[in-house]
Amino acid sequence: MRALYQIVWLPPLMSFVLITGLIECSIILMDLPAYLAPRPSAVALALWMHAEELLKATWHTGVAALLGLGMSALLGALLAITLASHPLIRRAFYPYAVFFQTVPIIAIAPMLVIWFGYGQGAVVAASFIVSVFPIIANTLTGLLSTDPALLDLFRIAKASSLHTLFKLRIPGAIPHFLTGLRIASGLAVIGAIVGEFVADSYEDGGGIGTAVEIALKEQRTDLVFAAVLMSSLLGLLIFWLVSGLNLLTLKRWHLGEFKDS
Amino acid sequence: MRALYQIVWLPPLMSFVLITGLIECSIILMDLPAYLAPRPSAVALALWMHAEELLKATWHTGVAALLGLGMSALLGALLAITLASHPLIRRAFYPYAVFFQTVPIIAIAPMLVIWFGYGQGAVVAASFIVSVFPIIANTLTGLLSTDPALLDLFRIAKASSLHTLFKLRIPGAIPHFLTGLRIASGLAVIGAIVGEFVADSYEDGGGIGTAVEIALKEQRTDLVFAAVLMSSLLGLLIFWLVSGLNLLTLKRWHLGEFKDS
Amino acid sequence: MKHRQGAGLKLRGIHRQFEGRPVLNHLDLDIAPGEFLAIIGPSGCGKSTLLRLIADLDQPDQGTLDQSEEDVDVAFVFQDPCLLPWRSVIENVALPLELQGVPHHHRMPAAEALLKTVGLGEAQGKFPQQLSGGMKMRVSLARALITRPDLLLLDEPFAALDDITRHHLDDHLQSLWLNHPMTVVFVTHSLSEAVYLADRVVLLSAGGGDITLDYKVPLAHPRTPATRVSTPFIDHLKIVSEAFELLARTPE
Amino acid sequence: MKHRQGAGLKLRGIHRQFEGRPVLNHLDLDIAPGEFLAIIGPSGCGKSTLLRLIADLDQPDQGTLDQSEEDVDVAFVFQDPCLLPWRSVIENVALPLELQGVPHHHRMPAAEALLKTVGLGEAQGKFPQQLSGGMKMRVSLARALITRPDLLLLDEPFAALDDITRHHLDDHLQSLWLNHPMTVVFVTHSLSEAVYLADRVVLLSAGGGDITLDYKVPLAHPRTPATRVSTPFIDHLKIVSEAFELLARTPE
Amino acid sequence: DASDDPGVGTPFKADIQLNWVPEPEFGGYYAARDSGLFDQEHLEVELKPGGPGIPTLQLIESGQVTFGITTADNILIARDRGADLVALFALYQILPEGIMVHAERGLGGLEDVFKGGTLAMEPGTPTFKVLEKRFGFHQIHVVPYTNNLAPFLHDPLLSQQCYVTVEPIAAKRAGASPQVFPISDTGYNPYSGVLVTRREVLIKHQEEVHRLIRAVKAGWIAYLKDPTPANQTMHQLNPTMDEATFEASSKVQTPFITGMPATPIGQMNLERWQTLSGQLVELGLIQPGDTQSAFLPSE
Ligand SMILES: Nc1ncnc2c1ncn2[C@@H]1O[C@H](COP(=O)(O)OP(=O)(O)OP(=O)(O)O)[C@@H](O)[C@H]1O
Ligand SMILES: Nc1ncnc2c1ncn2[C@@H]1O[C@H](COP(=O)(O)OP(=O)(O)OP(=O)(O)O)[C@@H](O)[C@H]1O
Ligand SMILES: [Mg+2]
Ligand SMILES: [Mg+2]
Repeated sequence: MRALYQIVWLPPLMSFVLITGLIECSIILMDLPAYLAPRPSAVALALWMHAEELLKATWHTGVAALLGLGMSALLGALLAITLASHPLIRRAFYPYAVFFQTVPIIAIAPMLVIWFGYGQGAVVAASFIVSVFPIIANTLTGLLSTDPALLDLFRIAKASSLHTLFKLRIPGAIPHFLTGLRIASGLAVIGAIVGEFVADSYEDGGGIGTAVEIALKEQRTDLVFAAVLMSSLLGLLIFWLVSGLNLLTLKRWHLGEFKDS
Repeated sequence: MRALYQIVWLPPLMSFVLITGLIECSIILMDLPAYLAPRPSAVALALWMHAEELLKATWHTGVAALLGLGMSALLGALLAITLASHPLIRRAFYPYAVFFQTVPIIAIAPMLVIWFGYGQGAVVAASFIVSVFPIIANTLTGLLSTDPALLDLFRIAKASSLHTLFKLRIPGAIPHFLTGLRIASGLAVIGAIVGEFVADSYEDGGGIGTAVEIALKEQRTDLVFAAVLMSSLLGLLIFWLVSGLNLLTLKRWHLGEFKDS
Repeated sequence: MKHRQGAGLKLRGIHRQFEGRPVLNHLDLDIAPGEFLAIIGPSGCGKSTLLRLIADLDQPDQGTLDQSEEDVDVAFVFQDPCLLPWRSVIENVALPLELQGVPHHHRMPAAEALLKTVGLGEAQGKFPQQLSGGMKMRVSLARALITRPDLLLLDEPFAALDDITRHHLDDHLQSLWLNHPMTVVFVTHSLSEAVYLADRVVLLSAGGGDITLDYKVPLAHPRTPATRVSTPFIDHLKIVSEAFELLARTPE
Repeated sequence: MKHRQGAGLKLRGIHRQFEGRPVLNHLDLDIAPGEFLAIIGPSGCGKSTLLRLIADLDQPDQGTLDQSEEDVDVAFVFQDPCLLPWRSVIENVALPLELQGVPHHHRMPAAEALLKTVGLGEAQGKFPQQLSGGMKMRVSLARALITRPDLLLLDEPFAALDDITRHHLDDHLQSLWLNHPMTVVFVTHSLSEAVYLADRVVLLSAGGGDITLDYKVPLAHPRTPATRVSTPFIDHLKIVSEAFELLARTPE
Repeated sequence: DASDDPGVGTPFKADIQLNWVPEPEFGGYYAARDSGLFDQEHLEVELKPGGPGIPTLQLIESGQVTFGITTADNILIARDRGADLVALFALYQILPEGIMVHAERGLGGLEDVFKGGTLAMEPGTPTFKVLEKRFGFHQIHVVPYTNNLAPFLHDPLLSQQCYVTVEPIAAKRAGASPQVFPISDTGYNPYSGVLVTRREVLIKHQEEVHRLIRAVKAGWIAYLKDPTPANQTMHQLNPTMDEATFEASSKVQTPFITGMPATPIGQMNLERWQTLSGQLVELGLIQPGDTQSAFLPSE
């Protein structure tokens, strides 16, 4: 017989019910005004009333976030490999990766818009910029922490640096890369939302960012939270996707990570 | 004799001079309008003219980011330890860590302001919220990927779970924690800036985020970029601080990482 | 200090398989309290697997494993040294005492003394990655001995050592066992070491996972370097060797 | 295929120290092309360090190391198995050929054949963490042999094996060396194995880091199981053993 | 009656939360402060500069500040949510917001703007909805506005929202020739730069509030006469805006303050509040409600 808690979705569901119940009660008891903290039930109602638009917005944002994450995975890994290739390159250019991470999207919004046009392109770019750094940093750590004994083995076999890279460093860095990807998955969503704040086109309804912005302006706190909830669910979904990928890839050789989930 | 490139600050400086030079020339040659990409020299001028305010703003943001990062390190590590303690807890509550990461600060800005007051408090909270997840995720990975052979050793010695935690899992997770901290360092800065966008008090001059937003509204692109530059330098500074900590702690037992820098 | 004879063990019908291939095949084995048992067998025959089952690190697919006493203090010397890389040699050795709550000023001298007996008195401040292979194994041995366990499980502890050091540690282990009675299960691939140390030598078969030979070595303890060149020892060794060779020649 | 005699080596005044303590102390050593040299010595005396210097994995603090030929193909069996955890056994063995650009359909049969000779024909699809300690070392040995190197460096390759398997692999290594001439430097802590295999046995002193004994074993190759029980063999072994024991008794 | 004798007792303490950093739209307040008009009314007023994302309404509602500046439509929306706010003084008789286009396009009016090109605008605001309702966004590409002129300067077919006091001046300086169509042309013309407080405050401190309004009014009259001293003060506080911009901007805003036809400074009337309320109801932003109590009629 399977223990109840082993059913994957049960524990988060239970804690969700518990937490929202607690919030609902405390808001009622403390008599907090709705514009401050809307009651979960009000949020649920807003979610229900605006389900169609919110789902469309989530889809819109989700596509952009996945594209951004995909670019981050690809370019982030490539950048990490480039940085790993020589200490000189690493010293000279790693700071720019940090730079990328600390630049506020709003400050470079016009550039995004002028290069990629309003709409999906700029949103994906924002998602990429926000999510790429953890992938670079984690992959780089992985590439640089190859077991020295295995490096010796490759040196003795007179392996070319390309071979050492592809047959040793990269396979060894995959677990690190995947941790980076997990961190990046949430950032890709938030990046897409921020991108929508600054560069989305409203014609096709827009994404979660647009929905949040409109709800904020209309002082509809319940709708704001409903949209935030959707963004979090989207983040979770992508996170779970990535974690699934993780399990699939690491089953064979990575030690204990998440072996229970 | 030390090779030139081994001097830590030389390669980034050289690449910086190179890159800004290239940008300056191409802007001049292609006759790009200033509104699109201000010339590095214009940015430098703005930096010089507003040095005092910008430095004050950077200090303001830096303090908030360091406080946020400190809280992330502390609470993130504690949360990761809690999550690592049991699969049930992990399943039930890890999703909320992801939630934290995907919530747009702007949407919860009013709450931050009400809870933490307008100004530093809310900004630190934003910095914390944005930077905590990589620490949780990386530390958790570290805590869960303890060498099974060492776990066997502790089981045989009938070690209590507290002992296993403090004498095995946690020391083993330190390299992962520090990678998380490195990723978080940039995020703490951007979190503080975003926090300032939505909740900073202008009374004491405000931080970089405030400076960016004001410069944007006043249509001073050169100042916007000067402020962004300061934020990036701040990010780098904190990143280097954290990396230094890394080297210090890992010198003894972590394999090859950054052994050259 | 404990006044035990060591822990006894009763294995009944122990079966363990990996990916459908049985490694231990309905094995029965009794280990008496205080016995010194050597387990030998070809590489990959299941010696480490058996030791892990005894240590409760792995569960059999079938069969039962009973201990004669409750709350047995077990120590294990793994085939790999398994040292904590962030702890110095002496801190690694003192670890089991630390886990039992023994205070610093008691456990450190004990660890230091043990390190001397394994010939590493001068390496106590080093870190594992600064040690040679044999030195690591000796640290691991010292760590296992420090708690004076009731049941000591050793998985080829001396494999990485030269003969001289090995003989020295053989004798050290024997005197420890004689002075502080405990049950020892000793996996080795050196037949002469098995015969030299053990009350009883058990030969596991490859593939089958059965006991091929269960041989009581009727030599009195303590055994000394002179024992190694005595005729009775050489005769016993011959019997074990021949059984082993026969087993190795038999196709699986 | 190469038609070499193997690579010769000339070590002059090799000095290597860790944290101020010399491990190798101005060592001179000539290794002739095609020679089978065994290096023995107490645990921690610097055998692995010497091998790493020869393999160019480490640089001496002083002294020079010359190879008789350019572009020598070196293989190394480390003291730890050093397998890539994400590759199956056969892929691990085929790795050196893969790095030399040998196509898949050539390298896989070669790897399979070698795995059979080390007794792991059936384990080729397994992953390293599914293997026993001795099996891992045998995979590592097969990997080193697959390129038929000019210079083969082995650091206690058979330490984790039982005597029977060990003798079998000793003979396999010998026949390989006889048929495909190469220089072999073989670190072992089994004196009898050293005498059985080597043209020449070199005994390193502990602490001092000098050569205490450099003994030419005047037995013809190939040596066979019968050699092990022959009087000349036992006599040579006695000489080496006595030198070793004397060294071990001498305080550093 | 103490209120008739403002020189007695400790002065009444009041803080006014501005909704942005010091700029000409707050000139009258700084003028009042610097030329002692608040002191004369025996008031101790603290002007709190705002900044990015300042939640003025929430700060007033939660009592963290006594007074604040916002727009009339925000006040009605907040009241609809249950916050009992009262408008005290309205600076701009005409909404100083507009749609800025490139003059080269030769557009004749707001309706032409929506026939093509791109419109950069913050979504969700009442203005946004008014324009959408009135003109429809079918032919125009609507995108966010992030307070940056670059897209406008880059794209000759891009129109954008603007404050008449800010963006057109900057666009001109950047070499473009902007043309502005005021939003008020649509008939949507809420008061803005409105001084607001909670009813509670008004009830408790009626006299003090009236004194404050008097001082503010006097401050604005002084500022309109000579903006330079207050502009200098504000430039000290907000060096990002240079002095020339301060001057240009204060000149531009004057007609929006005085109104067409000229109206006494700060005055509000019920009719316009009712019109606004009706418009917001129509936009679906509020329920019909009492507008009489939304503002304090001028004395
Ligand atoms: N990286 C290092 N840092 C410090 N000391 C080291 C390092 N590597 C080796 N040593 C020291 O050098 C000495 C010789 O080590 P080495 O590994 O060569 O010994 P060995 O002869 O191979 O021993 P064994 O038979 O046990 O494998 C040891 O005392 C060891 O502590
Ligand atoms: N986790 C595992 N998954 C699959 N097979 C395993 C696993 N662990 C052990 N085996 C298999 O079980 C068999 C016995 O392994 P074990 O480690 O017990 O051998 P051993 O007798 O200790 O050998 P050695 O003397 O070489 O250490 C081997 O064939 C090995 O491949
Ligand atoms: Mg084993
Ligand atoms: Mg060694």
